[in-house]
Amino acid sequence: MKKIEAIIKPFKLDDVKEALNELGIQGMTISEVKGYGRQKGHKEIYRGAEYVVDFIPKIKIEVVVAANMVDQVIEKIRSAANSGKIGDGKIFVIPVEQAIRVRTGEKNMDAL
Amino acid sequence: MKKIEAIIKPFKLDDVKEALNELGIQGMTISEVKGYGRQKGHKEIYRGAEYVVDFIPKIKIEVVVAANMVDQVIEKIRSAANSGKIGDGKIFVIPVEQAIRVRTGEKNMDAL
Amino acid sequence: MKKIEAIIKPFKLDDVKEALNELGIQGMTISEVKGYGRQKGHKEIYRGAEYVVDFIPKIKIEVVVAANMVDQVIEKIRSAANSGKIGDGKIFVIPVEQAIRVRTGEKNMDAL
Amino acid sequence: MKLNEKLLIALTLILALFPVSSALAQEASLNSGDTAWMIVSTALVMMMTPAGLALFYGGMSRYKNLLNTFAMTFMSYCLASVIWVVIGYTLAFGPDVGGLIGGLDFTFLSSITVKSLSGTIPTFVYVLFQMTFAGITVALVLGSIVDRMKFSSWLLFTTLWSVFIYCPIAHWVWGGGWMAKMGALDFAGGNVVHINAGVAGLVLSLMLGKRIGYGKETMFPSSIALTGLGAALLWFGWFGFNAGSQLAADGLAGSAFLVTNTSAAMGAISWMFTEWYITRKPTVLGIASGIVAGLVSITPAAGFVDLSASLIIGLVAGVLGFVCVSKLKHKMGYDDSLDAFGVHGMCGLWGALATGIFANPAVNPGGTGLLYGNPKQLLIQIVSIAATAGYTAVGTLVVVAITRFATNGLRVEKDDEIMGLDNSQHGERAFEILNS
Amino acid sequence: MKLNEKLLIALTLILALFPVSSALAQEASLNSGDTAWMIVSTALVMMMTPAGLALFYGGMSRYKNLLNTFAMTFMSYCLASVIWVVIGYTLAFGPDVGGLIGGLDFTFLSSITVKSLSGTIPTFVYVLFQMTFAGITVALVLGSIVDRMKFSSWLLFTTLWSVFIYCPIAHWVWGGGWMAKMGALDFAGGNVVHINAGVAGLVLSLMLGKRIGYGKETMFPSSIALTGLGAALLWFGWFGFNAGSQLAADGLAGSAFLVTNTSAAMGAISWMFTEWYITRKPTVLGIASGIVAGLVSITPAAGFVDLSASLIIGLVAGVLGFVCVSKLKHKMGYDDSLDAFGVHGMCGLWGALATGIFANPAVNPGGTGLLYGNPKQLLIQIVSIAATAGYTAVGTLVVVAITRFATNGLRVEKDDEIMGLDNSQHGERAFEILNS
Amino acid sequence: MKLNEKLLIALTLILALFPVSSALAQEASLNSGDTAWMIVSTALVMMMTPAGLALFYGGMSRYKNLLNTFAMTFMSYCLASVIWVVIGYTLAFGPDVGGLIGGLDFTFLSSITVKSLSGTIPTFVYVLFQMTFAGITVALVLGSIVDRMKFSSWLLFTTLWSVFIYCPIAHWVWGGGWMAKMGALDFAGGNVVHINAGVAGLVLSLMLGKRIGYGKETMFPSSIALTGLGAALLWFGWFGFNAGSQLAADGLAGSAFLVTNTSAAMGAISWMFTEWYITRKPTVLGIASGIVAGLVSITPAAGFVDLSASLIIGLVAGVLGFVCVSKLKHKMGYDDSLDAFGVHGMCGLWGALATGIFANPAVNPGGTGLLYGNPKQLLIQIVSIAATAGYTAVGTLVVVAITRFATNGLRVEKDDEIMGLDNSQHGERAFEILNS
Ligand SMILES: Nc1ncnc2c1ncn2[C@@H]1O[C@H](COP(=O)(O)OP(=O)(O)O)[C@@H](O)[C@H]1O
Ligand SMILES: Nc1ncnc2c1ncn2[C@@H]1O[C@H](COP(=O)(O)OP(=O)(O)O)[C@@H](O)[C@H]1O
Ligand SMILES: Nc1ncnc2c1ncn2[C@@H]1O[C@H](COP(=O)(O)OP(=O)(O)O)[C@@H](O)[C@H]1O
Repeated sequence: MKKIEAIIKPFKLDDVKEALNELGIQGMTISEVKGYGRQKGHKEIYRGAEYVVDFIPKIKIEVVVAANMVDQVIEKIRSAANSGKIGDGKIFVIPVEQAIRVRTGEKNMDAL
Repeated sequence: MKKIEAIIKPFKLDDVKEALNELGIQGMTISEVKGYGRQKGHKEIYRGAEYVVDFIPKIKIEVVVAANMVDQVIEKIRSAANSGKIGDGKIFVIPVEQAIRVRTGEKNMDAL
Repeated sequence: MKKIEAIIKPFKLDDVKEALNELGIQGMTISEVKGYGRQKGHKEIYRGAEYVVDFIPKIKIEVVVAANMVDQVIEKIRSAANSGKIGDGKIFVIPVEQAIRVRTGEKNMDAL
Repeated sequence: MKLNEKLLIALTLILALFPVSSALAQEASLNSGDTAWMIVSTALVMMMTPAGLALFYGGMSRYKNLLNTFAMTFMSYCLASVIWVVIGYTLAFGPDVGGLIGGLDFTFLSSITVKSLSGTIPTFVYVLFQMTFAGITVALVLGSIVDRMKFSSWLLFTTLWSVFIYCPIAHWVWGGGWMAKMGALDFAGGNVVHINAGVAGLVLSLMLGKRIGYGKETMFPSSIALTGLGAALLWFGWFGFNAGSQLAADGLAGSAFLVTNTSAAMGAISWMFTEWYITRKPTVLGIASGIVAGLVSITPAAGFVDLSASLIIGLVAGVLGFVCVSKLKHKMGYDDSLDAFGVHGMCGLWGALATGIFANPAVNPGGTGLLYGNPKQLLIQIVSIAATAGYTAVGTLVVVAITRFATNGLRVEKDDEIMGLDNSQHGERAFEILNS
Repeated sequence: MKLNEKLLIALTLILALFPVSSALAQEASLNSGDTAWMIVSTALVMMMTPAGLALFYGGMSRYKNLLNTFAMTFMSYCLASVIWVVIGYTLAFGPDVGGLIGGLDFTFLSSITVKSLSGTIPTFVYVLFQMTFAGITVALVLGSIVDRMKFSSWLLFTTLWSVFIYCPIAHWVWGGGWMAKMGALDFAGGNVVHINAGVAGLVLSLMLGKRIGYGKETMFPSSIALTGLGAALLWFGWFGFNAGSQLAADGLAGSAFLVTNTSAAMGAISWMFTEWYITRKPTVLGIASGIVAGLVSITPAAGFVDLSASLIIGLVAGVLGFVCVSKLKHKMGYDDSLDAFGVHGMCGLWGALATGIFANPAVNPGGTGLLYGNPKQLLIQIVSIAATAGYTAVGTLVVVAITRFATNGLRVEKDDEIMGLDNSQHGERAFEILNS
Repeated sequence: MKLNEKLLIALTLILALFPVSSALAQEASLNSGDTAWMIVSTALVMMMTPAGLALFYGGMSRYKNLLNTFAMTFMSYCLASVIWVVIGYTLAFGPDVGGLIGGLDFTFLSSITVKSLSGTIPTFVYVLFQMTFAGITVALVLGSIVDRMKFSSWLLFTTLWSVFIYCPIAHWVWGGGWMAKMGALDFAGGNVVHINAGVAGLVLSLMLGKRIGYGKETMFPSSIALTGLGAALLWFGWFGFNAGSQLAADGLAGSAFLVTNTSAAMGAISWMFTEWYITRKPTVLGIASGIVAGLVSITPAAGFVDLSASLIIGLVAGVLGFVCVSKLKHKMGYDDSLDAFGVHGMCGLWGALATGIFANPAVNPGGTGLLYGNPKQLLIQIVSIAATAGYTAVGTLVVVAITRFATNGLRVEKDDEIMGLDNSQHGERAFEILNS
């Protein structure tokens, strides 16, 4: 199994969720993160004190899937999250050795 | 070493923490996440606008442990986090190649 | 490629960011987490009800880099995040099998 | 006629021979009690806009637009404050010109002095009291259009609208214009404030178009807690609004005070139960909305109706408001973001009609409604409602057209709307709560 | 007797011959200054409930229950508003029946008109002023039981409790009932409001049982910032509460105003230092609590004691309040969630006793305490405290029993309590702060 | 001279023969309308500190220090409340001693009774009104030093500063001291409150040193939304501050009310446009700051200038304030955290000068400015400004030195400053918003 971590723009979340549903993916975990990268941050000025906000709000989606689904999933996320603008984000693939469902103790693919 | 990522219901955090302490685990990192899965979300209605909240608050626990402790840890978390209801969460096991303690530079098992 | 996860004290973030920039690292993702470990938490008392706050605010930095940069990066983060006090945090190294840039579809090193 | 006036007439008769008497006669009619009450009323109504309404609206708008809602609300009041003393007051309360508008005699409040009185209070206080109404009315409009309008466009709109829409209507009803002559009853602003703002909001929101993602995306209110606090402060201020409109601290002010509180409470209760029954949950947003619905509805009637009428007016307001915002709006499909039309327009309309129905001469000889044998009053109310709605609809259309032209375009860029107006228009965030 | 009254007696004598005089005589005693002050006082006390108390309590309850606390507070005031004008006022202030309760003559305020006066102010204003006390008293009770009670049960409880517990006690003390005849001193509500609410809260919390996880889980207040703001607004409103209870804008109102502010300040200072000394940190929650403790304690005494007494009353209140909430409660082991009993009950009790000790005839001939040679007063105070506590304890027990039966069960489901009442009862969240 | 006074003179003449007349003569001059207004004004000004200023400042300070800002603000008011009734009032308003300070006759307000009058209002009300000014002045100072001062040091500083700096200056200007004799015009506190607090803040911040990371780290305000609400509540309360300073509900109070609102609105408008022009974005923080700048500037002038002057005063205030906080401060390099000096000090200075320029005898015969042919007034204003600034600068220096010594050190530990003062000083957090 692999964990796919996708860092996307917050307003793309709904689209990505639907895209994954189309693949029959029943679960995912998201978190609010802040991203630093090519996308320039904006500046904020409070009474003349100027701060560059270069950590930009992003959503991180974590979804664990069977190894053989990885490419589809990546493709789906890409097309859904893509706005063609700098800062659309990244997708990382990380190995997962085990998965367990807390409630039942089911293992691996059955746990997803 | 392995990183164990457990996604659990927020109110189970204290129990899980204590369970891990029993194993002599001295450290962990938690974060607020939102989960999407079998557990149905609830709907909220604001002046007739109906929204389904299907991302449900969860806590993600990350704990890095020696490979040989993995099974114990999983078991402890499972029994502590289990409420028998849908949405109790998942546990994922991910390989960790190195661990370093910032303060001392100690490596791997010594860093935990 | 490897993902380096560093858990540091919040006020060290700027220093670490700059340290990474010196290595020419163009991107990273951070999130607010809470840490439990050797560092003792403080207690809060509300009208006589005493609570120990043992989950301490930390920042988690995630940066994916080429395998050959891992040691440099670790070293940079260590020296920047180090205050010599308990609770300075940990650095974990996790394998990454693929990286994709959403916008362009570029893969792996080109995606970073 | 107030007590001290009576006293003084009496006195001047007796004291005609005393030296002081003349001096006395001059400022004879200033009543310090009425003045105290009216200064406070004015302060209360002022507070309604930047505190009450900003929280009520700000809490309902999405987080990314919370500060923009604050900014629009604050500037509405600030601009209205200046416009009013420069030109607004004289347009609304200057010497009547053909029943349509006030003359320019009081531009920059010229010829009004520290000694000038309006009834038993200083004219300056009267001017300010009326100003706070202008300020909140234009601010109410923004409830229909948050989340998408350019800040510059809003500023220009506010300016034009206050002068060309608010002032004339205020003149018609309160400045001795044709509606006043016709005998329309509007104690504290059913027409002038609520119907006016509600209809203008609807027009503006139609011309702006819907928010991106409206009906598809989730649009959670940023903070029901702030909205609740805002409703509480609005309620507090509304006592100045309604009881203050009597312009004196007397029995009728007390009566207006009583019916205002009763209608607000009934509005909250009925909205809550209606919602509970229909959508299975009583919400704090519903309770807050019901309070406002009840307050809006009693506004035109406050000085004319009795307790039992206020129970009915509030009861109906709660149900009506709920239906308008949760059914009507979605049927019609317009995007009245925070329901300025649904709550203020529609409940204002109900209140204006209710005044024509329930006005009780025993409360105030100045008004007799249908139930007390004067069906004609109801007719007059309908005419005044229609005229107000008609004028504001057309007038707002024109004002918006001019604004769109002058600020080329009313709406923020698509990306800016998605990113949020706090960031794109103001470069700020409402909260920066980061633990360390 | 106020100035203008004197004026008028004098006048009527002289002017007996003038035509106007009769007209004058009628509404002779309305004083516009007193009326202005009392309308404002009423508005201030009203604001205390949905703004001040909702924030003070809401900020102390856990985040997942913040809006439920708002909802209970808002509805307490709304229901009390309606109940009061329908039946409450007449039960409390109707013609005395055997010293126990008021007659039904004023049901729906019948026979009270715009011209009716109570002393120098319109009766409608007096009715409303008293109503705001009923509204806040029942709302205070919820401080003991947040985080676990069914919303429906709360609504029924509020209704029954206002009618059967609040009204009789209000009649005894202020409506010419037996306590008044006995000479009990309670200027603004030590018995009627604070002891009453505190004891009722304790009883209700005992019958509800402790919150799940109480004593084991961490239960962080959702926002000390909101609680602080709430305390500030309560303080602001309390001036209407205490100084308003003089029912006139005169020297005694000024004196009540002075001692109220002094006691609040002393309460904050002493609570803070006590806490600092004992738990090593001065908290904002402690300062806010001390303010309220000081205000509660001075409430019954406000119109009777002098400055030096108020310094002592506040000083003791701060220490007493701290000990009650941080020691006593944990010793006894009941779960008085936000300390309605610890702060309002106990400090109200201290205030009632203090009134019997410090009442200074030089301030108000109406009250002479122990220190001024009248030990009997202290006895009377004790009797009135005991009677109030006793009646409310038993009465609340009955009311709760009925409520439990009628709404089958007082408490939310276990899972709903864990998930939080905002979600389970109202389907809302207090804040939705999500960056984009 | 107010209406009822006239009435009474008249009456006493006629009624000399009536028994009541004498009784009448005694308390003759209490005016219930003025009293009503002054109690409310006092309540409004009180609310400005723990509600308005705590929010305005708290929202601007970093999240980790929000509650500490609340704590300092609350305790400033609480300590001042007690100090004032014990010793402050008599130092400021006791019998003049050599034009420098008041005598101790009124220690603990001795010899002041419920019947004592000041003008037409009870002396107790006058005492309290003045007290609220002492309370807010010392609280304003903390705007210069949040984020780094030890809480214990703040408490001692507050105490010493109120007694040794505030009281003398209040005496000079309002207590019949030398500035009053010299004819300095300061209607509601340009010198006494704003210049005084601003300069003291600057001195204290210089002695404390800059915050760790100042100029390097990002220091985001915790909540512009709370700051906005705070500004709205300050504006609301400021009506009591300025219009209340007339001590009566009359035409001049109305005029002060008018120019106060106008200047605030103009301040917001001009600050916003200046900022928009220079930094490309109009911020809510800018609007809120402009409101305060406008209010500060009109404070000394409120009872002396006319409408057109207030438009100019506010206009200049907005620009001046913006320049001071966003340019001057960064040039000079001091760390005036929340700009107590930049906004209150500098705009207070502008207001004091403007009073000397625009004071219009047609508004108030008590003041004639440069534009009305009295250049001397401007000179007097300059002298009074210089004297105030000089005394407070030196005096604060001494007070701070003593405080530093007594609390060994003014500043929190480095680690505590980094962790935040909420945690290190109070062991609390402002918000605990955790979903479940
Ligand atoms: N090396 C990296 N490791 C982890 N996250 C990264 C890395 N580089 C970029 N990111 C994340 O991806 C987001 C988008 O990257 P950015 O360079 O801004 O635009 P793009 O994705 O178009 O290249 C960043 O905000 C950050 O959250
Ligand atoms: N494939 C997945 N990848 C990552 N997280 C998942 C996945 N499936 C479920 N989760 C997480 O586990 C939580 C619980 O899953 P859910 O299907 O609701 O109930 P259960 O754990 O009982 O099967 C979800 O809320 C989500 O956070
Ligand atoms: N085994 C672990 N797995 C994951 N995170 C850990 C682990 N141990 C510690 N941490 C994280 O590292 C942080 C610092 O650890 P701590 O023991 O407090 O101090 P130190 O880093 O100096 O040993 C903790 O707050 C926690 O977030």
